[in-house]
Amino acid sequence: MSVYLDHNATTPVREEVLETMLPYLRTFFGNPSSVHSVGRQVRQAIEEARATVASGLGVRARDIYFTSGGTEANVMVLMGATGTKQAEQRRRIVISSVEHPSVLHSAKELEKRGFEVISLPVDERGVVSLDHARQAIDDRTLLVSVMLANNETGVIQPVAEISSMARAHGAWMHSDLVQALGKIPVDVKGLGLDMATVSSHKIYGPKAVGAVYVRGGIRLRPLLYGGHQEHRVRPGTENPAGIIGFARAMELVLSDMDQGVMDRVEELRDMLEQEILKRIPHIRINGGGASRVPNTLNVTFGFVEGEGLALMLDAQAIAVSTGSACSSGTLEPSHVLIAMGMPHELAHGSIRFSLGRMNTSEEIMETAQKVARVVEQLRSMSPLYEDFTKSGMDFGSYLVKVGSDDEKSAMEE
Amino acid sequence: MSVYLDHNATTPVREEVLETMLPYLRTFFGNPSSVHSVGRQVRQAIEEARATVASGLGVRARDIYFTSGGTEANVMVLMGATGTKQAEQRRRIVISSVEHPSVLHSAKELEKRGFEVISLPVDERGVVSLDHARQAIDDRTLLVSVMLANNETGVIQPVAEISSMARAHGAWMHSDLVQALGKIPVDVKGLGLDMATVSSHKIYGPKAVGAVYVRGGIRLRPLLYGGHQEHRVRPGTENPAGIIGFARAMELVLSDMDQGVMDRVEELRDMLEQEILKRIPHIRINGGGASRVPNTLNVTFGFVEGEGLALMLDAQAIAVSTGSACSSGTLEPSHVLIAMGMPHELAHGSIRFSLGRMNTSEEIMETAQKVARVVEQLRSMSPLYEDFTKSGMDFGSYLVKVGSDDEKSAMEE
Amino acid sequence: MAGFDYSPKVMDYFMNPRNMGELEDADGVGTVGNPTCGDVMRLYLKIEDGTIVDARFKTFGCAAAIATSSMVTEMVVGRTISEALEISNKAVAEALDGLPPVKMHCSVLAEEALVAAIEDYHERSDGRDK
Amino acid sequence: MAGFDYSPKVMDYFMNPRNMGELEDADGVGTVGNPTCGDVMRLYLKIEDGTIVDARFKTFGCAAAIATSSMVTEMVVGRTISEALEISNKAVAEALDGLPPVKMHCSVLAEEALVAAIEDYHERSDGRDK
Ligand SMILES: Cc1ncc(COP(=O)(O)O)c(C=O)c1O
Ligand SMILES: Cc1ncc(COP(=O)(O)O)c(C=O)c1O
Repeated sequence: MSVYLDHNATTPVREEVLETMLPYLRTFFGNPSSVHSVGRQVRQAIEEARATVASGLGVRARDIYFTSGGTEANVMVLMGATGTKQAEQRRRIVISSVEHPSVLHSAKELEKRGFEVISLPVDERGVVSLDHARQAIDDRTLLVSVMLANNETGVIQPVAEISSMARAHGAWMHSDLVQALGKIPVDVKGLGLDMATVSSHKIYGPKAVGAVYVRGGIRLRPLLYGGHQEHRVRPGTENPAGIIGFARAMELVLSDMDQGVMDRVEELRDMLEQEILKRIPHIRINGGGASRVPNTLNVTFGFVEGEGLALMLDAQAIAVSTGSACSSGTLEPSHVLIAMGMPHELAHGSIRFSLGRMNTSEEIMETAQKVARVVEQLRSMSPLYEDFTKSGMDFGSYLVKVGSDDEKSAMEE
Repeated sequence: MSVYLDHNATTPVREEVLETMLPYLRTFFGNPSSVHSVGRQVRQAIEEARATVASGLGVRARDIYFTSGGTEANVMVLMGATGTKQAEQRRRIVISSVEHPSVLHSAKELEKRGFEVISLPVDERGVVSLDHARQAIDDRTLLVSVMLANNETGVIQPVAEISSMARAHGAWMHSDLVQALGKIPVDVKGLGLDMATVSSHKIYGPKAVGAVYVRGGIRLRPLLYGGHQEHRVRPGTENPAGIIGFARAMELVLSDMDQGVMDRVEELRDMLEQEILKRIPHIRINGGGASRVPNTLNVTFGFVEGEGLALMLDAQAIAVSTGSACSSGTLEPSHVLIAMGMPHELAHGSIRFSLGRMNTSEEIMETAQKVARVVEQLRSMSPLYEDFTKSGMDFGSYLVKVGSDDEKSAMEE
Repeated sequence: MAGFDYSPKVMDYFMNPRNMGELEDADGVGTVGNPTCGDVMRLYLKIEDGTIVDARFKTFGCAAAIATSSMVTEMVVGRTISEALEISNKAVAEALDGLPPVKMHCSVLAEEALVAAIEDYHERSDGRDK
Repeated sequence: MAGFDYSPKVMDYFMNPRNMGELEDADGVGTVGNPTCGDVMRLYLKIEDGTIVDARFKTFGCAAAIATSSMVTEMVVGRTISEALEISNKAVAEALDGLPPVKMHCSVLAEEALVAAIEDYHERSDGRDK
């Protein structure tokens, strides 16, 4: 069995969750919209699941709409908000530069459709700039969307502060809670959110289920048209097994947190960080200076490239990621690390370790050892490392040099 | 156990299908976008499923995109086609008046956005008028969307004929195959389709999975934005268990059809029709004059209202539907029956029986008996029936009278 | 339909309707609703000395329509005409432990049927008085 | 990355790269690529009488970059310079049983590294001749 350290990409479905799903794949198969009891009993289970998810987020059940995942929920918010009456007057959307691609690319599309999109910068720790937020959010602002925890670095954003700026200007506030849920307490009301996104497969629930919270009174233009499901906000035959599994996963992950599971995960994460720092020179902990969710560790290993590193580790049964799984398939380095001011060369050499409830300290020690060995091996292959050692520079000055090279090459483009 | 006769609303997941899904809910839980082998093995299974679905439809694997169901697939086609370059010149959309709500309501939304939508009428059998199609489809037509089999009546549409009209004018042809797949042979190439929709939960697969076929070369504007999944045509973390179950269900339903399962279902459907006709006066078989898929029987029972009938049957463990499950939640009578020229009063009294592979002749006989008893009971409660019996009219003249009443009340509106 | 759930009481009055049928010697009959809309209710009242002594109904309509008309027949018996006229649609719905929002119009229809039957009674007695 | 799968041969040349390392007494060294783009290849050639007799590489880059540079070192040894210059990027990719489309640029880089190393050799020998 491999050591799985990619829980921010996805988590295994818990056995207890699967058990609540199976009856809805076997016995209770009716269409929840049907008039007969075969369907009605499924409808009832969905409504109970809605109540569970709502209570986990501290909101009203009727403000929760189930979706096919976090991506759809995010797109619903961005596209939906811009299809409202409010959007006729308010033409500005404010997001952060480290949002998930589903927010970033929706915003890009909205720019094409005539909205003004402002993408808030982050500092070198990965924290969204409150000064820039203050400048960007004005009375023409329709929607502000800032995630609570970043998927690549785990950095926690000052959502409550930004939310009060939005409120002061009558703008709607949305937050992508996908990576925060189950890792830190999430209080939708306390954060002052009008809308929020959650996803099941990041909290040990099934894939392709999520939910969007939309405060009563806000009527988003729907993405989908069809039957009356989810009050026409999200038509299409529901996914009862998925929804019921999601609700159970939510209950369990929140009670785990109450019972200190995340404290243990944090100890392991810190241990991994320390062990890597101890063993491997010329590295940087990304987001290390900010508050982070307890399970995430993002490290840049100088002079090596991330994909090679991840594949070598995979061959040794360690599963990690080079950034968000969703932006893989591209050759671009992580937009999150670039936004943090990291030169491209270094961004290419970054690895995300994201821990989960079942990881053990043995696994962590094994990982640190293997990472050290593989980094050494790849550095022995790296012409950049050869040049660096021959130069006699220290890593600090190297970083400065690479940074200025990067700026130059950006200017040449 | 109840007699389930609502297979057009949804079908139970076959045990063989569930078995192929379970490993992807238990063991192979990786994110298919991940670089490591935990994810890569899931990616591979999805690509195999894509090949299976494609070969079932006789198309290339790379032209199949998985969705969260038939609704999303239909909306993707309508909204997506109208976001292309072609749509700048071609502003007309042609649909039929008996499409699923996901097509109808998307078209309504497109009308709001400035497209011209022509909804083709059907004759009293429920068959789309080829004359009207010929008039409607012209060189300004962007997209024609006509379903292959109707969900409420089972009536099969002349898609191939309409498709050649579309081709002659350079318009794209889409067909919603959701209710045809597994019931009659479906040949995407033979039908001349550029795009097609299928859904898993109508063929004994899991809910909330579907696929859209989009011929290579057509680049729809996506509904969702985000990661690179499904070639960015449909981003969001995939539903591996759902997709794999869908593919298996497709294989099985097609091999069932080869082995004559649908012939047996057709015999049962015809038996139900005969038994009901034999036992109950004053009824009409909707779509009876047209070719229908073998499992569907839609009957109007004069003087009774459908919801009450369906609920009474449900109390006696017979599960049927009053129309499409998706348009329930409304008080409107079926748009399909109204399009067939049925007066509202009669449309309110219609029931859809949709059979499946596990129904038996005992169940059919039991159903016919119970329907007869319940119809009699409801008629004894019905003031309309009281008036009818006192009038001494025959049902034929009553239908004529109700029809003209209906036109009058429509004119008053 | 569906998308909502009926209360057990609605289901009971639908499955086992009280006072279903015709009253041959009714003193007032009211028919309201429109088959085009899917609901027609007919209420039969027997009235003695200004008091409703018997009531029956016939309904073409959904479960809620049948249950509300049945309920209204139960509620009116024993009341005087003016007391009966005070029965509101909300009272009928409440007596059934509530109705789904999309079905509230059924209780309105039941109230209207009652009013129509009483009007019919008044018309008939006016006619007889003349 | 991912979204594609490497051939077993690419994985083999990545995990067990042939000819990895420096050639201290190289006659030609070529470095191509840009760390900003995530790929840098360096090729070392030992050339005797116009024939490549040894080759080594160092690469900063993804699995495909490492595999293609390793493969090119194997392909050039024993060839004359002009034969080596005929090795196309496609030939390198084919020798690895193909590359995913998004990774084809790695084979281009490998070809460029070879050309750069040979140019370096020519420059050095020109210098020596002068
Ligand atoms: C922060 C964040 N938002 C949104 C998503 C998208 O959710 P899903 O994978 O359910 O589409 C993800 C996961 O990839 C995420 O990490
Ligand atoms: C003809 C037709 N098209 C589309 C759909 C929608 O598919 P889904 O239920 O997967 O959203 C249905 C099912 O309700 C249908 O019958």
